[in-house]
Amino acid sequence: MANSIRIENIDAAYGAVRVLEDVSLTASDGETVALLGTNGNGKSTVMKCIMGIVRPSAGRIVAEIDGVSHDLIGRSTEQIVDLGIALVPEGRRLFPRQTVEENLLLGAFRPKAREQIKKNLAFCYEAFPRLAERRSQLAGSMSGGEQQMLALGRAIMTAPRILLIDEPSVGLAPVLVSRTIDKIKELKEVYQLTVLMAEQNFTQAIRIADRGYVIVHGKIAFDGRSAAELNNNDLIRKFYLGL
Amino acid sequence: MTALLEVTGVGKRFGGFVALDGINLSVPAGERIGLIGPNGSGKSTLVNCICGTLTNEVGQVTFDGKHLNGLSAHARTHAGLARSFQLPRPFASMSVADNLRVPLMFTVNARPGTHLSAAELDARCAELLTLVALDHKAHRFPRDLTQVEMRKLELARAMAADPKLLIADEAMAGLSNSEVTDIVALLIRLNERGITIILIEHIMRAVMSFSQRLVVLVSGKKIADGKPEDVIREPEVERAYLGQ
Amino acid sequence: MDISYDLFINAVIAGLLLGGFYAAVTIGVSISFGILDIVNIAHPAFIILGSYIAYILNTTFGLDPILASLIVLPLFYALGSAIYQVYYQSFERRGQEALRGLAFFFGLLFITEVLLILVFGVDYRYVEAAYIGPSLRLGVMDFPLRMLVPCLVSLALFGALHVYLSRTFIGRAIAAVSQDQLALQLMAADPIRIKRIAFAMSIATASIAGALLIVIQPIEPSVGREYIGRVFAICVLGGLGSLPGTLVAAMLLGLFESFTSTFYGPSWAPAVSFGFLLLTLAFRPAGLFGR
Amino acid sequence: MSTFKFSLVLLAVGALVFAAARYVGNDYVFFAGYTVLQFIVLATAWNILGGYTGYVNFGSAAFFAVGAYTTVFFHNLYPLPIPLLVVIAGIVAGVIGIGMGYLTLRLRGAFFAIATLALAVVLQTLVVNWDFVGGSRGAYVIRPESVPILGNYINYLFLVMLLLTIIALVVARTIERSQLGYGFATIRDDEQAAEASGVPTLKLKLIATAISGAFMGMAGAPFPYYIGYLEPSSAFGLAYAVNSIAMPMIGGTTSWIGPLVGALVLGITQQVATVTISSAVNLLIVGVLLVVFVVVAPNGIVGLIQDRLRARSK
Repeated sequence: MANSIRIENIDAAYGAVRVLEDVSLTASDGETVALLGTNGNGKSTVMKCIMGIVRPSAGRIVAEIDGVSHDLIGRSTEQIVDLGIALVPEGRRLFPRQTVEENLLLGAFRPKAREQIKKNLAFCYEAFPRLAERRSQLAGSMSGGEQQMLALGRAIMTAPRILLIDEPSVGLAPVLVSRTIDKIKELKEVYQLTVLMAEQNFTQAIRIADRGYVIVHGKIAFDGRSAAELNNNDLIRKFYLGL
Repeated sequence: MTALLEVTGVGKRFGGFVALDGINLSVPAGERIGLIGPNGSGKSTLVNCICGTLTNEVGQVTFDGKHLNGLSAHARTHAGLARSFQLPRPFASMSVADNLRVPLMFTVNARPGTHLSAAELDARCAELLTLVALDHKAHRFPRDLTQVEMRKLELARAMAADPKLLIADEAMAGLSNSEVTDIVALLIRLNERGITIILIEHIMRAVMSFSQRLVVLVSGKKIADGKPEDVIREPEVERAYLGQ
Repeated sequence: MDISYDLFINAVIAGLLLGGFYAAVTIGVSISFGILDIVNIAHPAFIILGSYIAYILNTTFGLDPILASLIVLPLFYALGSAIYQVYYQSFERRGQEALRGLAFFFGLLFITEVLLILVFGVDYRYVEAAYIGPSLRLGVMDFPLRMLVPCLVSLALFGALHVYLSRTFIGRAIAAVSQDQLALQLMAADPIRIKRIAFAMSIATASIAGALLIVIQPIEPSVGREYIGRVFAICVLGGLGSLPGTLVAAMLLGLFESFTSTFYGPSWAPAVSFGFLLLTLAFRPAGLFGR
Repeated sequence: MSTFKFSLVLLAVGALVFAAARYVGNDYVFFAGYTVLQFIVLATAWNILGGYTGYVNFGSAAFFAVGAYTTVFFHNLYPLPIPLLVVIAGIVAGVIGIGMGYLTLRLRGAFFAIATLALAVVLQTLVVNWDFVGGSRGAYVIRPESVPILGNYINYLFLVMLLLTIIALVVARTIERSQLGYGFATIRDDEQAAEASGVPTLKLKLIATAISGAFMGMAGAPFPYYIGYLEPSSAFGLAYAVNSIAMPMIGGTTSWIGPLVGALVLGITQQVATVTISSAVNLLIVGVLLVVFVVVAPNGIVGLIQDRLRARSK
């Protein structure tokens, strides 16, 4: 059954500052879509609008979960997560004073996730052996790479159908970035997720993306219909570095 | 010639997360420096360690020939370091003009040999407000300001401390093109008055037009430091932004 | 020499039993202040309220005071739930908890105390139970049941809450809510609901702690004030919200007070907790087991 | 209005109040008036720390008792004139305030609040165990029948408290309009931003604690002569702590006038209620009013009036 997300013409502002202007994008069933752009251009705000953390001043956001459509605007964050949409937030936002295992179990708070808790936990430990080794260590004492793994694992524990990931590469050394990106691909395939990923690291993101959008100054500046189209590096350089 | 600000081997960890890893940075007086890097690269942590909001575990910060380690934040402000906050933090119960009066009274007047009279204080406030085009809002309260005006107030308050070095932490996020141009012009004017400025910014257009020198942080390490046009073409920087 | 050895051993025992009881008195504050960051200084007043309710049920129906406290537990839970709702709507949501939220709890503390004075006067009240009076003797060691029973009940309460907080979904969410509310929402949990449950639980513990208190000593309405210093000293020393830390800190304070009363006289005991609190705040604000 | 003019106005009002009380000639007016004035001083003192900087002190009773017991101490050692006792009490209480603050003010405000609450219990424990000042039995402080010029001793106490009230109000208003007042307000608004603007926050907090504590101690100094017999439970009464918080909160915390209004309204209500109903019930009224005001009218009576005026001017 289909799982997709569709954003139609949303505007968003923090106070008087307009952050998003007429943004539309979609992630269809089973797709991995990249939302590209440097910091401060509105990628995170798009994610926050989907999750009900920021309320758009105009436009519509519709998610289809297992074939049923839900209008997301007006719902609280916890209701949206409960529908089956998970966000790996910017900065990971783990619970630093709880152990790795407690963090993972917190992911399974929603009733639907509790049903699959054993299976998902076993999968997390299998996919991320480091987490299994460190299951009783405090999350706050782990390195950046391990924290990112835990954040991904915790999102998987919520048993999502659609997975949003905000800047998985933040604060990671290059070798860890590519490892994280590979893991996202693996998770997506095992769980047949629809993935929307906001990322600044263009080269890494398009390795696994089917399509992508480039967002500049709160507007969609480029809609890459295929990975090949996105691979036009000169264009991206122009958008990214202002060269 | 010794530098105005000398950061040597500064490191900071949060739990197991290494936020800053042996940062060295030397800022000569009068320079305009752009500090860039992806999110989470440690820019704000560095600012907080320099300004005394956080304490670095290792390394040394020297400003104007004085060791800053162990000095409280207000003492660093007195020494001539001023910063604006990434999210504006105005004094909500005070008028816009009074917000500027605070650093004038507590920093400028606290320096030996300066004592501004009440009239001089008023004049300084008015001058600063004109500089950032907020003079018509002098008696309003921060809650009446737009986000843009709030950022200008934040900058003006940092300038009111009459600093030798001004650190502007993302003063332009969320501003329109013309507003960004305004603020860049304002910062350049300040620099021409002799204030050294470190600008932390994501908007590349602003950074490139402002900076005489560009420093790039990635994952808590400094990976590049030099002329902006050169730095931006360094493969390592391109990789940090575009990935590899 | 024999006598002072006996005295010493019994001071240790009395201290540990007292410390066990202090753990029950503090656990509510460990949840509200330590975990939720709600500075509920009225907690000791609710404990005294619990004592008086146990007293009424004991004197009118002859109910065992501890059993009585379990019966009224749901009422305390409901009271806590209602107080949190007012606190959230009036202060937390508006970001005014620092000044007005504190004054609010201070007002509740005061109202509870004055109401109890109006109803019961300032005479000391006590309860009747089989275990008040007799002692268990093991050689030179003396275990007064009046202290032993509350200590055991307290440890049981402590253990139950510890298991609840670490093994259940709601319990883990309670521990998480003060760390990152938004992250908790991303786990599909409503942080306000979680906090309300936690705060209600913290007030519910006051019911049991109150019954234990009146088993240990006769009470009058202002006795609660002596416990303000104690509970916050233990809570801070134990590392704010760490249950094992709270237990160790409670035992330590119990021992110190016991030694103070044995060797200097009981009228000095209340000052011990304050010394504890001030030294902790000055030198180790993160507590013994700092997080 | 300049501070000088303001002081003159207050002195004139004070003189009028005193003359009016003399005219009525009933001792009860002086006894009741003394209590109301004492509350004005306590509320104003509390507000210098609590209202201006946002740090809550629950230990007003402790500072008040320090003042009262300073008097008892000297009464037993070598009796001094009341104005001198007021000064000494102010110094002792101020020093205790600085000590407390130094240990706790670097931490979050809640810790300071809790520590002040515990301070009351400990000082009470100390006094209970200190036989020289009467211990738990309490101490008799026999007041002279009369004083020169004024005659009646209670008139004298009333006059001392009236002057202290005027000084407290002038100090509070002067602070509010001085650099110190700006500094206090920045602490209340945002301490990190204050530090970044060069405000030495810890030093200012200690100054506020010292001034606030000193005035509470001064308010307590004449009390033993007023009451005649001082015992720990009356000097450390929770009523002082709750009134010194409730009065500014109900009146309004941002300026000197709030505590004055709150103390007048609550103080007079309590005097009336004590006579007509009972003293326990009037304490209940204070507690309930405090809770109702912090929930419903966060800016107090002064805030309500300002809102009304603003609405009308629009």
